[in-house]
Amino acid sequence: MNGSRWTMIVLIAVVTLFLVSWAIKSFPSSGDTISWPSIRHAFFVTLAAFVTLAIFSFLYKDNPYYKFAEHLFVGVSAAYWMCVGFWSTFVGNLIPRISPGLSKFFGVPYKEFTFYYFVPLILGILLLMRLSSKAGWLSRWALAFIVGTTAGLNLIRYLRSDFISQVSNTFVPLLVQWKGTGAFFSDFSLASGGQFTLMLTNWVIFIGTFCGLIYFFFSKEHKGVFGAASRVGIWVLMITFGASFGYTVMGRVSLLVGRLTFLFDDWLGLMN
Amino acid sequence: MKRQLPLFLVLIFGLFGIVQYFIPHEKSEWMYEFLLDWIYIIGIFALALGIWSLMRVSWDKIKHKRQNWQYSIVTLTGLFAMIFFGFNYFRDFFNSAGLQNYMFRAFFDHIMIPIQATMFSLLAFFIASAAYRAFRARSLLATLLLISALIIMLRFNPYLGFIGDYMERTALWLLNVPNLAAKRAIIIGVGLGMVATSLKVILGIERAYLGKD
Amino acid sequence: MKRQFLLLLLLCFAVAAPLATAQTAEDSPLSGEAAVAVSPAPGPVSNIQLKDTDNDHGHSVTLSWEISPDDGAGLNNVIGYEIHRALSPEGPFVKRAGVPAGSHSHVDVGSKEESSPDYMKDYIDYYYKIRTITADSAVNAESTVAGPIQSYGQWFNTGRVPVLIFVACFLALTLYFINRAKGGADLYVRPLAGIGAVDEAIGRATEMGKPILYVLGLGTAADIATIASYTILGRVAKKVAEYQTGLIVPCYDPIVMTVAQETVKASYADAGRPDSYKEDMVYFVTQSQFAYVAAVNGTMLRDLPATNIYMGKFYAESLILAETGALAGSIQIAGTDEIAQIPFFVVACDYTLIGEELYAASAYLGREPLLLGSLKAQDYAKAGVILIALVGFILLNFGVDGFKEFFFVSN
Amino acid sequence: MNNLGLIISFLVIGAGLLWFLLRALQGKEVERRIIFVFIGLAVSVPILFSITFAEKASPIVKAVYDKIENLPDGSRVLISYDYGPSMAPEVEPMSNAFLRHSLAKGHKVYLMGLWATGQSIAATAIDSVVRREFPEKVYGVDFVNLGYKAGNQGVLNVIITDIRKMYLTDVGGIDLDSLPIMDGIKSLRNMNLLMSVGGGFPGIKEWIQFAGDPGHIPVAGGSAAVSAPLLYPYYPTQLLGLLGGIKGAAEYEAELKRHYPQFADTPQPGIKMMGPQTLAHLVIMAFIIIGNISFFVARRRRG
Repeated sequence: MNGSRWTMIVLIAVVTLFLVSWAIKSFPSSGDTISWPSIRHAFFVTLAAFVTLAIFSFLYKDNPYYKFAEHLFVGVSAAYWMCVGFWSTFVGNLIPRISPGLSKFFGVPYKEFTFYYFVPLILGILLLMRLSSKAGWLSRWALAFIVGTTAGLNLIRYLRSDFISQVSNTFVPLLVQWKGTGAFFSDFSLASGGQFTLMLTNWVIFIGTFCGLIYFFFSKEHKGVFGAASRVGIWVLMITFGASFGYTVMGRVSLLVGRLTFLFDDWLGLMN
Repeated sequence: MKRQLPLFLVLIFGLFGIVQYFIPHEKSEWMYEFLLDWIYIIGIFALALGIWSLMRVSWDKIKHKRQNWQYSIVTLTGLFAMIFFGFNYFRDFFNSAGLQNYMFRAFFDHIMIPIQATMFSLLAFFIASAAYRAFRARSLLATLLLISALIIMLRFNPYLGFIGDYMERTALWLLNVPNLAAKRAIIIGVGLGMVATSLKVILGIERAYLGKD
Repeated sequence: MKRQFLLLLLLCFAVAAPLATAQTAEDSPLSGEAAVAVSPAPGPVSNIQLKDTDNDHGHSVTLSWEISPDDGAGLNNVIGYEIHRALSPEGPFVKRAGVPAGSHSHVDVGSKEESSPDYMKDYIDYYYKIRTITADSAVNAESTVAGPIQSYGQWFNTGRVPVLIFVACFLALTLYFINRAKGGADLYVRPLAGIGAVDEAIGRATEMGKPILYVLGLGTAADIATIASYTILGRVAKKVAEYQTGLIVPCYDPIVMTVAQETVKASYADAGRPDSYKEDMVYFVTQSQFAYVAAVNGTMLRDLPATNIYMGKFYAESLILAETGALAGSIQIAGTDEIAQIPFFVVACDYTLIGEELYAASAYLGREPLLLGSLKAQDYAKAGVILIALVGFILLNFGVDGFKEFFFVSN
Repeated sequence: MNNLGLIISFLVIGAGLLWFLLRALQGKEVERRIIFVFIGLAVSVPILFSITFAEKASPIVKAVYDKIENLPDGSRVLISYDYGPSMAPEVEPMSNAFLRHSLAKGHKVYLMGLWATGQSIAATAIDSVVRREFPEKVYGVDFVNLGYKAGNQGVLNVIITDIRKMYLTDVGGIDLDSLPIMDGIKSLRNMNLLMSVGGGFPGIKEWIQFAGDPGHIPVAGGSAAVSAPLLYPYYPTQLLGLLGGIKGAAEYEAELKRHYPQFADTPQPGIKMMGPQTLAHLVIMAFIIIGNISFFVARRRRG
């Protein structure tokens, strides 16, 4: 009972704070009279600040305020994407090609009757058959269409953009043109343009790729020389993962800076 | 019929997806563009299924008074409010139409955007706790992970100026060279895996997604 | 037999290599020493060659010419060339493009849309002339009219032969090994730590009486990672059905949800417990990245699943999910082909399937000869890649560049 | 007030970290919420109290600064704006700092862009930096905006021999020959320093390959953090110096502020962004060390 009393006290405090914040923010700073737009704006800024804090509260533990923000977010965002999809794809793309009457109803310019657009319409309706227990199997036709088409497209897309160029980029000169000992040993520091570094770099890339690929062999036991190469492969992978992680830290902090600036500046007005 | 026809469709459209890449002719482009459009349109019907699923799960929770059922009311309220504003076209409820509706925009700008940005910014916290928990010299692999992460983080911290130019170059080399090798190995492996999986799907060997009977 | 296959693969490449080297991009350096513009007109360009642009959908003509004698030499006052086109030799000519001095060629690309003002019709005669221009717009020289030429689309893109050869070889390898596997050959597959853990985790969940959370990621129904994930979900669901453990599958994409429902339902039927399947095991959340994450996070802390399995495509949310899961004390197994996210899963999860291992896992879990066969084909293709790379760099180190150019794919 | 806030928050963070270090020596783990609190503090304190850190220019940044500083007054400096709005938060501080420094030193500044978006960014820089902070500088005499020309590195190939083959007028259509600043300028070879700010194609790499190297003209650059590693191999032979990411910008701003007191009050977005970054980094690294200590202590105890 004590617990629920506390919950009530916190709830009342939060609601009060919300109202106070709303009221304070409603007053325009320049001494103008209070107006409907400023009240509206104050409400939404306060709301944004409260949902921001509600999400941050999750870091402490799961709580009713996080649950509220989460459930609200799910409902609103699901509807948002549905509306966007409906207006832009269904009304924007399909309707103008199949029905002049519906185009007029939705207020979009009618393009021309295109017979082929009945195919997705029919497949879409078949997909909705899932809701019936008897005709549910019909929905597989639509799934088969989508999965088949995109499997083919994806296969090609990946080969084209990444795979073949990555293979050919592995061919690097492992020997450099000899320009004399002086030129070769001129600069030992890594990431320089010196000849020694260039050669070292090319060797590391080649051996790294090679061992990495060995690690991904599935049908051979990783033993002996093969196993050693595969171990080197996983080392290279781990070094890379560590480096990527370290590199990302910087960018992630700026996201938090953005959110805190919103709270301190836009909402509380703490920064002049 | 229940399984053969879908498998046949997968084969036909999958092969077309591959073949169209080698045919530059307009006819093939035309077909390709149609297919992409069709997929988007079918996606809308699927979204309706999704919304139906969300409503059903939420309604079930409320009906059976399952744990946290009160919050499902919040979900449904948010859902219906947003749909109402987004579809106001029919009623001319406010003076703006569809996606331009004032309340629709306001919900987007002042509920969706702030929550989204805040969820994203939680990463700053989680990246710290993950680093604390996982970057320990437990084993050789974990140590490698730890050391390379530390080198990169040192490189980006101006307060540790003592590391000097040479160290900085080492960090950059690490980002450029072993990184490139590992990514290349992963990309080549993933590429082959993708091709293999796609082929298995097109040939009907991998068919878990079609269900059974 | 194996060796013959590899030889065949190499032979294909060897045959195709000279074919492909012929079509390297022509470079057009921009050069020319400077000189102050003077009034005499420069010489016109000569020897204009027209042809339909190769490997395209039509609506385009490729021009090449010999530059003006005053471009970079002679009067040295040329600053560029203008391409003009007409439907008859008499004109009227319309300016299509301008290119800088020193250029030897240009591709005139029109629109394929009839409604576009830039529309270029196929199978009709076009005539071209090139105007040599100088800094002074009054001083220029016109070439003779070249043509006629017709543009049209091709039915095969020869620039993409390497891809075709690769797909054909890979298909052959896959079919071969699947056949062998069907014939009862025993195919070894090395153990994958993450996959071994799946069975263990399901057992643990059953003991604890807690459910298993399966996240299919943010991919669409057709992303290959998602397709691999369906198969893994199928195996997991079957085990779950056998052990009578709970299963939670929140979905981001509605089509993925539909497919996942089919998969889980089929697995329950397979396990002989079709009645235990419930439609709301697999449910849709929302198609918004972070709203989905917020909801899954909530589920993790409220339902306290014994095991979280993340398989598929993941983006920035990977670490948010994995850290929350760790907080809830669940065992976590992840797998993704999204390279940028692998480090976060490696750091925060107990087991991570790296890249290709995700695809291998679906075959591994099934232990069906059909699926294992393709795994073997993948390995041979990898061996082929390593071999090609070795040959490639040996040739490159001996100064042979042609082999590398073979891998040039036109876009 | 600010200093007080700074000292208190540093004491809190420092003492807190020390406390957890001592606990780590006893083999105890830190709870995750504690880490969250520290990260929250490390980021919000610098924002609230506008805490900035004394940045020290690393050699690669100092090289750019010294070059502009050591050129004789009235030298010709070209700044190329090779970026768009999405990259602006990261690299705009750099191009602004270059512009400020060059004008303050009395150099003649030529602005241009290899990116179409660069033209309007350069115009914005003239409005927000030059007109506001250097009202005495005259357009066409002390600085000029040449604008954008299409052709990527092709543009460089032409203007390395003759600027007027590409640029007959400035961005506003004024004949170049009527601008005093263009007197005696025939090609890029007449420039004393080329600076490119960007992070994509075309960018610093193209400036090195198509202008700096063939013309033997010094090239300096400012680049987004992502692409900076790719440029390091050119330093110091082909690229005299480089500002990489927000950190590079902050170091340059600090160097500028140290030697030019008149810039004490100009906004320094680079330095400002570095405050939270730096502190959060330090905190994360401290926790990694603490984690390892408690791990080893606990392992030794267990035997």
